Amino acid sequence: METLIGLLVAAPLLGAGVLLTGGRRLNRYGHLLGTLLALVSFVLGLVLFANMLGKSADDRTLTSHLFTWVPVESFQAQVGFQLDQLSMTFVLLITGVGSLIHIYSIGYMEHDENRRKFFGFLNLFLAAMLLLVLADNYFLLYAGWEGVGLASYLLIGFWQHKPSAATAAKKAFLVNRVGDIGLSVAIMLMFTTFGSFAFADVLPAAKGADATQHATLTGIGFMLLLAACGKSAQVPLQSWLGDAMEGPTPVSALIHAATMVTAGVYLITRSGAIFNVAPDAQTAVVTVGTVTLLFGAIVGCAKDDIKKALAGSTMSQIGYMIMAAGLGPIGYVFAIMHLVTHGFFKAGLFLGAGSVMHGMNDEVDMRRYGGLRKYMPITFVTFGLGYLAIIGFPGLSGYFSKDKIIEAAFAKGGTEGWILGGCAMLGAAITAFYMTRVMLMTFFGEKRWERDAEGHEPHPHESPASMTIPMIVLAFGSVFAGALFSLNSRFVHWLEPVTGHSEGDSPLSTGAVTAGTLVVLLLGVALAWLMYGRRPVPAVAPRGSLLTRAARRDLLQDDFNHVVLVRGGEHLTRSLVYLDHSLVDGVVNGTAASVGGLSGRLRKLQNGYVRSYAVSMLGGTAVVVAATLLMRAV
Amino acid sequence: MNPANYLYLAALLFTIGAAGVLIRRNAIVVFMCVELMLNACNLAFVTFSRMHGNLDGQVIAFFTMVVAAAEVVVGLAIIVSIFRSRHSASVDDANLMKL
Amino acid sequence: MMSALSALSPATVSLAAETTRTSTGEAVQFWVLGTVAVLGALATVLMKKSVHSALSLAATMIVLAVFYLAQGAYFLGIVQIVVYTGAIMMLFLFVVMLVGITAADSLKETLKGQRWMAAGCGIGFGILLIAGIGNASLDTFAGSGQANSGGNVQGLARLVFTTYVWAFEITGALLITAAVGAMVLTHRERTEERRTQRELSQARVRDGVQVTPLPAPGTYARHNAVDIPALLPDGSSSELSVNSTLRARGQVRDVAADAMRRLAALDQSAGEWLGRKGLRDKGLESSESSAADRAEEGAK
Amino acid sequence: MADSSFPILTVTAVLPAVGAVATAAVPAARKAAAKYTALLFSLGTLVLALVTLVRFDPNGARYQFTENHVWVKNFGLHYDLGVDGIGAVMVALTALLIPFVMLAGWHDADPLEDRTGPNRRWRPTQGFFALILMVEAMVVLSFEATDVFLFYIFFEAMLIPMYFLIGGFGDRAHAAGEDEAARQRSYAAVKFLLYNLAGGLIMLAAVIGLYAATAKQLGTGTFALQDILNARASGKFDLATSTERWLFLGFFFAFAVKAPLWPLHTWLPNAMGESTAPVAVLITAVVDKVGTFAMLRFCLQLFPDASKWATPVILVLAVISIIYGALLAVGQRDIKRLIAYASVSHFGFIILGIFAMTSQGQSGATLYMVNHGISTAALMLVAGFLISRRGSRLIADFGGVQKVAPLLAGTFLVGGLATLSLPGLAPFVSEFLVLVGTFSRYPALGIVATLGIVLAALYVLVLYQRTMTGPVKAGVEGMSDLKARELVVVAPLIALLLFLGVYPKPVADIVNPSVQHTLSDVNKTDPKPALEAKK
Repeated sequence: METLIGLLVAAPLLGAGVLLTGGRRLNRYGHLLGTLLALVSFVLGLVLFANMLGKSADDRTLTSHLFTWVPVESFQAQVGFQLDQLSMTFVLLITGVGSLIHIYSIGYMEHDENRRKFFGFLNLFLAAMLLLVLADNYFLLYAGWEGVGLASYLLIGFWQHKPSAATAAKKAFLVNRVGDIGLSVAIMLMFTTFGSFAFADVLPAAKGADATQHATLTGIGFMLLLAACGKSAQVPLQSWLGDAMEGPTPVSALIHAATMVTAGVYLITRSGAIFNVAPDAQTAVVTVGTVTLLFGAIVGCAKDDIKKALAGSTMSQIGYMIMAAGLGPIGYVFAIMHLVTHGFFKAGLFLGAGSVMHGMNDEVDMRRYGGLRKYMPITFVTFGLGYLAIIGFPGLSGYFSKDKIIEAAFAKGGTEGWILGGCAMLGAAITAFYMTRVMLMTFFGEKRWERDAEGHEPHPHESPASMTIPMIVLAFGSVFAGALFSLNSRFVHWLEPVTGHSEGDSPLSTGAVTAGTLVVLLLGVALAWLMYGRRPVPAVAPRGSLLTRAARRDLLQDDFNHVVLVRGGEHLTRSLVYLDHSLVDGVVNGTAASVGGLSGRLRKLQNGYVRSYAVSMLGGTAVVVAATLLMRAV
Repeated sequence: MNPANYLYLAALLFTIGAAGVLIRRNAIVVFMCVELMLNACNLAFVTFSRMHGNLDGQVIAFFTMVVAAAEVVVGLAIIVSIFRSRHSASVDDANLMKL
Repeated sequence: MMSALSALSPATVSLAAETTRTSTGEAVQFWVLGTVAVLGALATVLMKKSVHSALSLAATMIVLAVFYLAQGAYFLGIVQIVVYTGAIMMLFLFVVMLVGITAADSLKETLKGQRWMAAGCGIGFGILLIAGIGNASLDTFAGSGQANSGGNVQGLARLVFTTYVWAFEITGALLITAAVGAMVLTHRERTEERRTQRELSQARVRDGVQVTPLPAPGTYARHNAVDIPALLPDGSSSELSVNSTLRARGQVRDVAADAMRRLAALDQSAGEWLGRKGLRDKGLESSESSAADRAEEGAK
Repeated sequence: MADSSFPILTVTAVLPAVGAVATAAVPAARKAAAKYTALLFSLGTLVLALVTLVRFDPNGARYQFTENHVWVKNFGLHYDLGVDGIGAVMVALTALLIPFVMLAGWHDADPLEDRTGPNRRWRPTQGFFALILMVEAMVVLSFEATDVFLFYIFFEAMLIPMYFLIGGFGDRAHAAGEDEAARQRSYAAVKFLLYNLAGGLIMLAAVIGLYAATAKQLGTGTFALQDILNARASGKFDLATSTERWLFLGFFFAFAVKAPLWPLHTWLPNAMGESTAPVAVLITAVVDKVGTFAMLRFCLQLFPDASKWATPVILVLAVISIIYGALLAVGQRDIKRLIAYASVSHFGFIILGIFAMTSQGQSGATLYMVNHGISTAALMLVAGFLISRRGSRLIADFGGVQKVAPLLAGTFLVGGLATLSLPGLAPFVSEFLVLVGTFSRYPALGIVATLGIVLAALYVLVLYQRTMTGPVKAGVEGMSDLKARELVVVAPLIALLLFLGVYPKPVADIVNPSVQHTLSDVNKTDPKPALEAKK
């Protein structure tokens, strides 16, 4: 069984290798190979899952050690895998959704001459993501962490001829790098504190750490949080996610909705043992999560670009997860649960959006949509189900997972609990608002599309089966997953051995929370309907309130980055280049120049007149004679 | 009289000769000054030989003369050929070493 | 000079041998001739014309020769006179002639500060030398008596052909080389074919300045010296007939005017003798008439 | 195997020298023959170096394959060769890179026209390859020399062929026109020479000083590293503190110039910018390594106390180099100069690792030397192909290359990713080791240095974005993709980067024992983890 874990990673890695080095001769069936290998690893995942279910809850953890990566004295980095329930969950999510999106891409990327490369990148991503969740130590996890970053860079910038895409890719990678500093520093701290960075050593040690270590652990916690912020697009490192939508839609669905962006949640959950003993770090996590959840939601309300709106929503949903993870043992499970359900419905929504764009000549402006439900019914239905799921319509998966998080937030207790809960509920309301807005602007109302730049009328049509089937599957997921998980809290028991779980004492009863959530939800929907459903949507965006305009610009966060970091950086580098030339180099050249000048003066003595040479000869002789006389005198 | 006076005389002549070499521009005169210096040396040699009462000093002076003769022959030849090419006997005009 | 001769006599030599001081005669001689030598040296340096420098150098050398003799270096003394003053200085004079006797170079210094530095170095050097001699321990004074006991020349010969024979041979080689070198340096190869008379005449005709041969000097004149230009039929003198060198040096003795005067005088006396008045004045006016008269006279 | 009678080290070093002579002797008309001769000799050297590496016994004596001959008895001058793990690896790296350099520069030195008449013997091609081989010989010898003066000789001698390589062979097409190009070339060459000579002379003074010190204390002066170390071990030889410090500074200055450490780095951008890409690789990947290597071998071993005394300053300078180099790389408009400044930053990491004086740091630094050699070679050579195609070094002249030459762009990206030390590629391992090693003793410096990885990502990605992505710029449309020869150059390097990135253990195992020796020389031990320290 252990060897299967290795294969799990190896299969897509092999695919990536073959597809990227294979050359054009693979163009014809490259995409099939990629999809096949994704499915292979999914099947392997299922096999392992079955095997795992066969065992008792306590010894479900599989480990397999492959080889020693970096052996330097006490620094022994191993390449080893650890498959426990948490990893298992992710493996299934990644390979499952991943396979679906591979299938979807076959249709979506049909007309792209680089389709083979695209599938190569997708496989690369799968491999890296699996490495991330299967690693048995932080160092290897770091490798996967950077690997997914690379894959996302390559995929966002897949259409490199578009400058916007290239820029977005670069931005994503850079912002992630900032996060990576956190992870690497965290690893160094672990190494210097525990002398190791393997889960097996660090986490128990963290549990057993005494007060003197807590400062260090808090430090590690903050660093891990920084890493999570980078990868999961949490404030203040969220700015890349919106631009990342430049990538092909399947990428947005897989990487920037379902899997990669949730790596931060995985990291925090995995490091729960550390956070549990570092309350300050936890508070920070919760704060970040809460802020992001509102931030993303607000941004999502203002975007007219359907993908960007969804991106905002992703941001805020992950905010939920991070917040839950920050709540400690009462939240981990629900964070992961929401992560999984979100994986389903958000992927579904993105695929739906992709399908819409596919039918609308890649038009992304929702103000150019409208009334599409007649033209693409399947998309409409699946998208609609996803919509209901995400706003937490009772009975659908979002309802279960999100409500649990809100409950947990209240269960934090004290004013803290109230604030968090309140924010969470507010977030739910806003979610309802902007998702309804997307829904209405896209599928309802009268058609607002017109001939595009090339001047041909878009003919909205339903997408091919290869695209619709995955959407349908995901729709199923987003409808039933929640119920499936929370039926006699199966999911909780499933994850408990890894993350631990404790029921907080909620000031509100479950019923109350649910009711409240439903109320705010209805409010949100109603408001959206008043604004976009009842009266026609203007084809060009109205100027809108100050908040709206700010939200359109990601609440000015980008502008801040641009002014402070980009501009400042440019000035810094330019002045440094100047200094390097004038100062550092100038000093050296100055010395050279002065020496040259001096010798130039001395050269004047060489006037070529034999008599003046004779004078110096005589002078020299005189000096010598004088010297000898003095010597004898002494 | 102390025979050392001869030496003083030699030193004086030598110095005058040296000064002449430095001051005069006419190559021939410069040459003469060189000869003067040589002679001064010879005088010193002879005086020393007398002081020490052996002839070695005189032998050296003799060799000096011979060498001086050779040197004069070649030197004057050079001057003549330079004069032919440059129509001047001034040492300052032979300044090909000048940068 | 007398004292110098006396210095030659073995008696004084032997006398000089025991004392560390020289005879008074030698002292006098030293002071007198020493002054001459120094003056000669200074003159060598300071004379404008190189001929004068050469001559004054010669003087100094002779004085040195005398000093050699006075110090018992008879051979050297003679050689000094024969070789140096006789041969080398003559060589100098020849070269001076070759280069141009009149080429007097100005003593004005052209190199900035050269003169001062020269003076400084020279004087400093001299002072150093003299100081050196001054505090050298020169108390030994053997005198040349012992050395010259077997005869100065023999003594030298013995040394030259025994101890210094190697140096002697080398010097010989040096001399040969020097002689050859001098020859090579001064010998000038004829680079272009010598021009034949034909070519010369053709050249003359081509640039047509003076087709005929140049007139010989002294023609139509009462003299036949080379420095007297020929007289043209009109009595004026022809520059061409005199060597260009003489012309360059302005050493042409022009007799044209003198000749005229004499002719006039001749005419007058002849007129008086013939008693012709009217003609006389005119005769003095124009040279033609006088020439005509002379023709008549010749006819007579 | 230390007693193996066959003088493999000498042969490894002499072979390329012989090759240089042979290549130079090839008649002017037979350019191809010259190239193949040179390539053949370099490959032979590679084989020997690999044999050395394989037969090196990590757990054996510290220096192996040693050859000891007295050279000049009166001056205690020895012809001592020997390699420890680090030396063996460095020799292997050098021998490995040279063939690639040659292949990459295959046509760089071809004369534009075959001259006839008086200068028909003009043979730039022969010269180019002969000089490269000469450099190889010198570098290998200075990696092998265990006699201080012997090392010094080759350390300086390698400047001469380098000087001619930089000044004599520039890019075919130059934005500023032929004459200006020549002017800048000679400027760069002279600058390179002067900087390194200055360093070298100061070192010479220190070398002589060391000799004098040994002569004073041991009676007979010696340059032999082993003698000195033994003498110090037996307590017979002990430098006065101030003397040791001065000597250390003398040595370190030379090495700091060679492995450019801020603020002595300014010769590198000129040299790398003006010379052809292969020569630039030669400079940064091979020649400069001698400097960092010598810090490990000579500074730390000969002057342990002084090294520890100077450590704080050096570490700060190193960190400055890292950040400063990266920032300047971001600000460059010229591809080659950008890579040069990136190298400055990387050398900062290497020096940081060396002077952190932890086994992670020093093993990391050694691995870094190897990996940086390979990664920079890959990046620079591909950049060279790019430049030769476009005839310009300015980033602004490129754009959208990936559209017309995807393979070129791909390899360039891989090289770039290696440069920004992406996990899975070799430099990541070494960089992380250096960082950990530094962090475990100087946390603050470690964190500041970590900022370097963001800046690295910045300059690499900006470079890639501006040159490769976006719409196809004018002048780029006709660009051809990598040719077979160029692929042969790049592919193995990339393969190597991947291999060493995933499985650096073989190299690490060879290096580690030597690093332990060095650490014991400076008697430092790794700091214990906080938890264990308490227990």
